[in-house]
Amino acid sequence: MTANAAPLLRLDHVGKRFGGLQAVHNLSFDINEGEILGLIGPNGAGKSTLFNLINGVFPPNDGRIFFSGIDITGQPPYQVARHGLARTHQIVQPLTNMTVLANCTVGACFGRENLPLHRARQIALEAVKIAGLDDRREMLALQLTIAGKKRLELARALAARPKLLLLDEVLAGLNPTEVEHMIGVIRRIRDSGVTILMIEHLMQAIMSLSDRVVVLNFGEKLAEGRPAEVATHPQVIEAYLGDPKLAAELEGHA
Amino acid sequence: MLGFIASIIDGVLVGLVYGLAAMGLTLIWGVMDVINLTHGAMIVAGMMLLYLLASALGLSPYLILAPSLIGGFFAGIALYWIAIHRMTGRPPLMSLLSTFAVNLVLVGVGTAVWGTALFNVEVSVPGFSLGRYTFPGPHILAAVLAAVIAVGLYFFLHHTRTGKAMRAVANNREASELVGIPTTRLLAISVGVGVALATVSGTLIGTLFPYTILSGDSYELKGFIVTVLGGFGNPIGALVGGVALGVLEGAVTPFVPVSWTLVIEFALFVIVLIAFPGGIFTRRRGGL
Amino acid sequence: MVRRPFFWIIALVIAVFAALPAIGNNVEMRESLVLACVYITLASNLNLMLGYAGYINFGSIVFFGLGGYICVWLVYAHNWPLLPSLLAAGFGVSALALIFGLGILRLRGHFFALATIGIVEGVQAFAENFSPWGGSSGIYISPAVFKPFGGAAEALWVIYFAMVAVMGASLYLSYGIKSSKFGLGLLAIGQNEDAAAILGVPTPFYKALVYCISAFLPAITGGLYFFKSAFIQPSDAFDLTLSTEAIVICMLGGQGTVTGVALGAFLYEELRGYLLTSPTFADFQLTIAGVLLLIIVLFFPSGLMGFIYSRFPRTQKVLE
Amino acid sequence: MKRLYLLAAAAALIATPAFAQNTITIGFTDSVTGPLNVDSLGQTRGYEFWRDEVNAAGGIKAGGKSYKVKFVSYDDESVGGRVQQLYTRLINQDKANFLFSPYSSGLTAPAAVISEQYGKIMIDSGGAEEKPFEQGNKYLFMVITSATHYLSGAIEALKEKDPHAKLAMVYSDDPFSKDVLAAAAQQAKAAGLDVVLDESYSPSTTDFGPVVNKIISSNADAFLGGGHYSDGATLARQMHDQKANMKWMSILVAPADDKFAELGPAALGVTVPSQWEVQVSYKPQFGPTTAQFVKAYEAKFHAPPDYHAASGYTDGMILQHAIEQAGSVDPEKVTAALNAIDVTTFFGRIKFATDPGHHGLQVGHKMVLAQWQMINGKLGRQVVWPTEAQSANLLYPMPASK
Repeated sequence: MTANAAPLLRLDHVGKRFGGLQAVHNLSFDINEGEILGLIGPNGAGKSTLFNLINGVFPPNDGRIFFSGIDITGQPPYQVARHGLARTHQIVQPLTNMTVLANCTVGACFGRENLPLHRARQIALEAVKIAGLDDRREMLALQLTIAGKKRLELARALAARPKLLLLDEVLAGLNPTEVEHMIGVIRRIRDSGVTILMIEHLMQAIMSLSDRVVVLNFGEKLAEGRPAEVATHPQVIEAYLGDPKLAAELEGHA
Repeated sequence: MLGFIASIIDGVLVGLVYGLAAMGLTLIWGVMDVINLTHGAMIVAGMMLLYLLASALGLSPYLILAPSLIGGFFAGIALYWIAIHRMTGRPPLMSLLSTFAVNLVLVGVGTAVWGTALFNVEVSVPGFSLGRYTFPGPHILAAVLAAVIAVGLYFFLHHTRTGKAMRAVANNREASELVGIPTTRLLAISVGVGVALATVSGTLIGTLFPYTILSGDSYELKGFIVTVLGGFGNPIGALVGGVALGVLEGAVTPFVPVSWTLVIEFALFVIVLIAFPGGIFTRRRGGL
Repeated sequence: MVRRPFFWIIALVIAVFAALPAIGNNVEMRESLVLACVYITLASNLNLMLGYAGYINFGSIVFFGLGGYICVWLVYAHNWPLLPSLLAAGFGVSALALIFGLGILRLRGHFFALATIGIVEGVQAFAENFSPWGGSSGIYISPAVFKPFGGAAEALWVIYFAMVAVMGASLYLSYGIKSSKFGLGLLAIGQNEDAAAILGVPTPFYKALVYCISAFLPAITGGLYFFKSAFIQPSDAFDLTLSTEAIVICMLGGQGTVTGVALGAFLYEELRGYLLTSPTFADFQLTIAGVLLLIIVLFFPSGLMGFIYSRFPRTQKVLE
Repeated sequence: MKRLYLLAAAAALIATPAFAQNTITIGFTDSVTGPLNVDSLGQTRGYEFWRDEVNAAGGIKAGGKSYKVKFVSYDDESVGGRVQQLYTRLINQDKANFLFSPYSSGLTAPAAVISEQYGKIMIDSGGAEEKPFEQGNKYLFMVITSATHYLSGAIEALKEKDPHAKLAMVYSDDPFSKDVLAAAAQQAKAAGLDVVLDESYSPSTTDFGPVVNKIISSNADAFLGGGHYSDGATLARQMHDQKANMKWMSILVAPADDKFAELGPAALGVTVPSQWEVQVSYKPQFGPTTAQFVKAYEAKFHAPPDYHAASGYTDGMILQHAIEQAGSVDPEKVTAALNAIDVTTFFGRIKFATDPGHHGLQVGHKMVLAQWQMINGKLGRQVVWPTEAQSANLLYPMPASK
């Protein structure tokens, strides 16, 4: 992680409107290779919309998005995935009637490396192991518990061997032990060389995991910096005052 | 010119009837995501009831609308329990299969009993004329009744407890269950209302044209087009969609050979579908 | 693939289809198997769309009918021999499918299903008005076209074997796609198209490709079938009922499976044929077919293969 | 075991009458289900009526043997694809010696392809389209007048009543109706009549409102058209409801059925080209006279015969005659006998074309034109053309709608 290397992902004045609603406005920030960037903000701040813009679910109205120096603005999700960008969903999206292993094989087959089927299956086996689903790999995705489905989301994204992983609230709905385990998993993924951009409401977790944090409010960037700096940022505290619980958590952490 | 105007008026009249014929189909579709393939057979059931009661008891065709409505409602409830209830939670469109099966049974029994002979019920209601062009009375009356029924259905959906609950179920079944709406009973009632609309429209159509046991098919097909034009589950939308279709037919006929009307209709259907998935006249799906 | 037992099961099915009527020159059996071949071909190819990619296509009959028209028309109006006519039918219809597909594959679920109904009705209405194809009277070809085969009797055998071959090709195609990366992508689309796209499955391309592929063999079978009939007319070529039957067959047999769909097609055709010609049931054949279908739908929800898999779990390893 | 013997003995008793007993199997399909059911029913009754009479009379006698007639028939669901499957089955599995046609041109054509492929004689009374007879078929014979002559009587009559009549032709988009009206358009032109509208509609049309308006707009005073049963009847009713007030209406097929009377006032004055009516009185060389046929038929079915029943009966009669002439059931000999036939029956004269370009086409039989009129206060059909065969005067112009 050298400071002057080109960023892995660059958002350049990105904006998105839905009808009259400005969901994301004039947003710019970079993600450097190898870091974990946390994305926080109150509900409705535009975090998930931002993910959808990055991986091409819908195109932005303004601005450009660069990945590894390539302009990926407006590319459809499957092309973005091919560049090495994988994601998980806040609301899980399993391929319900396929096995856990098959779910991951899809990820591996059509991910960055565009592997043939038999190679993909090996990669998928590894990913299943990392996510701790080894014992359930022949189960149908729909038979998994919610926690299991969250892991499946992660395993599937990993199987794509991405350069950048977008994690959308992977910790939500997990019990404390599961959270602990998942944090360990995320650390190990980063250590294996994958850059991570994550949305998380669990402040404690994101503040300890992230190298840097970007704070969104009403679709605009409120603050950006190391967790400790951001937590003491007056505007951030002000924004979170609307959400006393979160504000308290922020301050508690700082 | 007068001929063209006459064609348009004719299109509006017949379009209102198309709208009525499609309403039951689009209601069931909108509320529960079920394409009811017995719709055509149920329209015919309404026609047959008309023939039996009108010729056996000599009742006025318009009196028969009442038994047609009630009979259709109970037939719909039965249809729900036989073919649709067990399909919830199955892969999408399994209900397509079960209603297809029931349709085979209905058409099979109908053909065994009546053959495909033609039935005609004479109705004398004075019409009005525009130059040499005449608009038969039954046609006008049927169109008016179709509009009345559509408006009635609209009030039912928007101003009664059951109707509001049906709309809630259409928008989000799980959420409705959470707030304590008894969905199963409501779904059964929805199918009942949908089928009652089919039988009533059949009874009305029966006063316009001679018909056979197979006449329902073309109205079912038109119902698909109307649904696409008017959106799902919206009675007023169905009426507007029906009129749009009728006017299109009326407007096109004077200028192209009639056999090309179908080509134009279906080409338009596909184009509209691609351009406005969800219907021209509704803004979003499930908007009852 | 050759080392898998299923490969040889398909080979066996083809051999049985080809050999059974040929032994003892059993023409009657051949004729009943012709329709079974047609149904298996139609249902298997429909299954690529329906069972794999999860798109309900009511328009599969259009491929069959257009294939028939192109083939019969080339033979009739341009004196082409059968083989190039068939190939022209296959490729021509596939190309058309690609064009249709680019338009309607943007639609999903019920909307796609509706659009395909629109295509069937539209194409039929078109054929009824298209004078080079004889309009609603259709095209007759003179029995003289059978001469190159050595007469009608011989020609019927040649056509039959060709149909069996096309049926076999359909089964291998279904099997091959299912065990390929392409098939995996299609299954993913069938389960959750948005998730599949995010995982990197090139959904528009795959959908267009499978729609196009699923048109090829039905078109050739249509060509063979109507060449055999020596007659084609719009109401037979674009019969919406046959499309609906193909969907019913897929669901009966177990959509997404190769064996189930083929078996379903075979059983369905034999059952309909039996009811239609049985002196006891003939008057109520529609009703009985309906009741049977309803029972199956209600009580065997996952189709024939689901039933077999759950009863004999080991078959899952052998039968695709 | 003993029971079995008894059964066998009983069966043998039934099967063995006084002289050597053989059977001829005749196969056909009819439309028990599907849109053509009504018209098909008349034809099937005609077939069955003939069979029962022949068997009651001891069967067909040929070459010193006597043959009982056995039928095998299936429901073709009014679908061409089924027809081919079922005729193949009739020939191969049921070993039919001879075939009758299904009802309608659309179904006869695909059936003829099969009968010809297997070299079986098929007698056709249900399909009037001429195209199948231009394919060089050898074993297909049509007892009815073909499509091109259906409306010639109507054109002649119309020309006599009003030489300046303007014609509107609107007809079903099916092979038979198109054939009929294409020929009629030519005949009208030759007669100097003006065709102001010439269009076809889809056979599935249920609402003719726009079509009727178009006819009114065309300023025509005579209407020719229709197709099969349902569309023809609907068209007649809507012409009446919308007060099109034609001076002349000829509709194919539908008005030839007695159920057409259900339309009430809408039926009055409508003419229909008919292969045969109960009023015609040809002097048969063999078989029943019209009066005998009508009486026996009514006794059996409690309804008067329509022309489909009469032509169906004629199918059987002609086949029987040919077999008896040939003295054999050998297909080649019977074919030769059929080629040579030139006879008059209660149905009219029967003679087949023998030139290869039209082989099997009917050239002897003539059609009549019937009109719906009030007979003793009830609606009924009268033969109105040709004048030498008429049972009542032609009503022209037809009564106006009230």
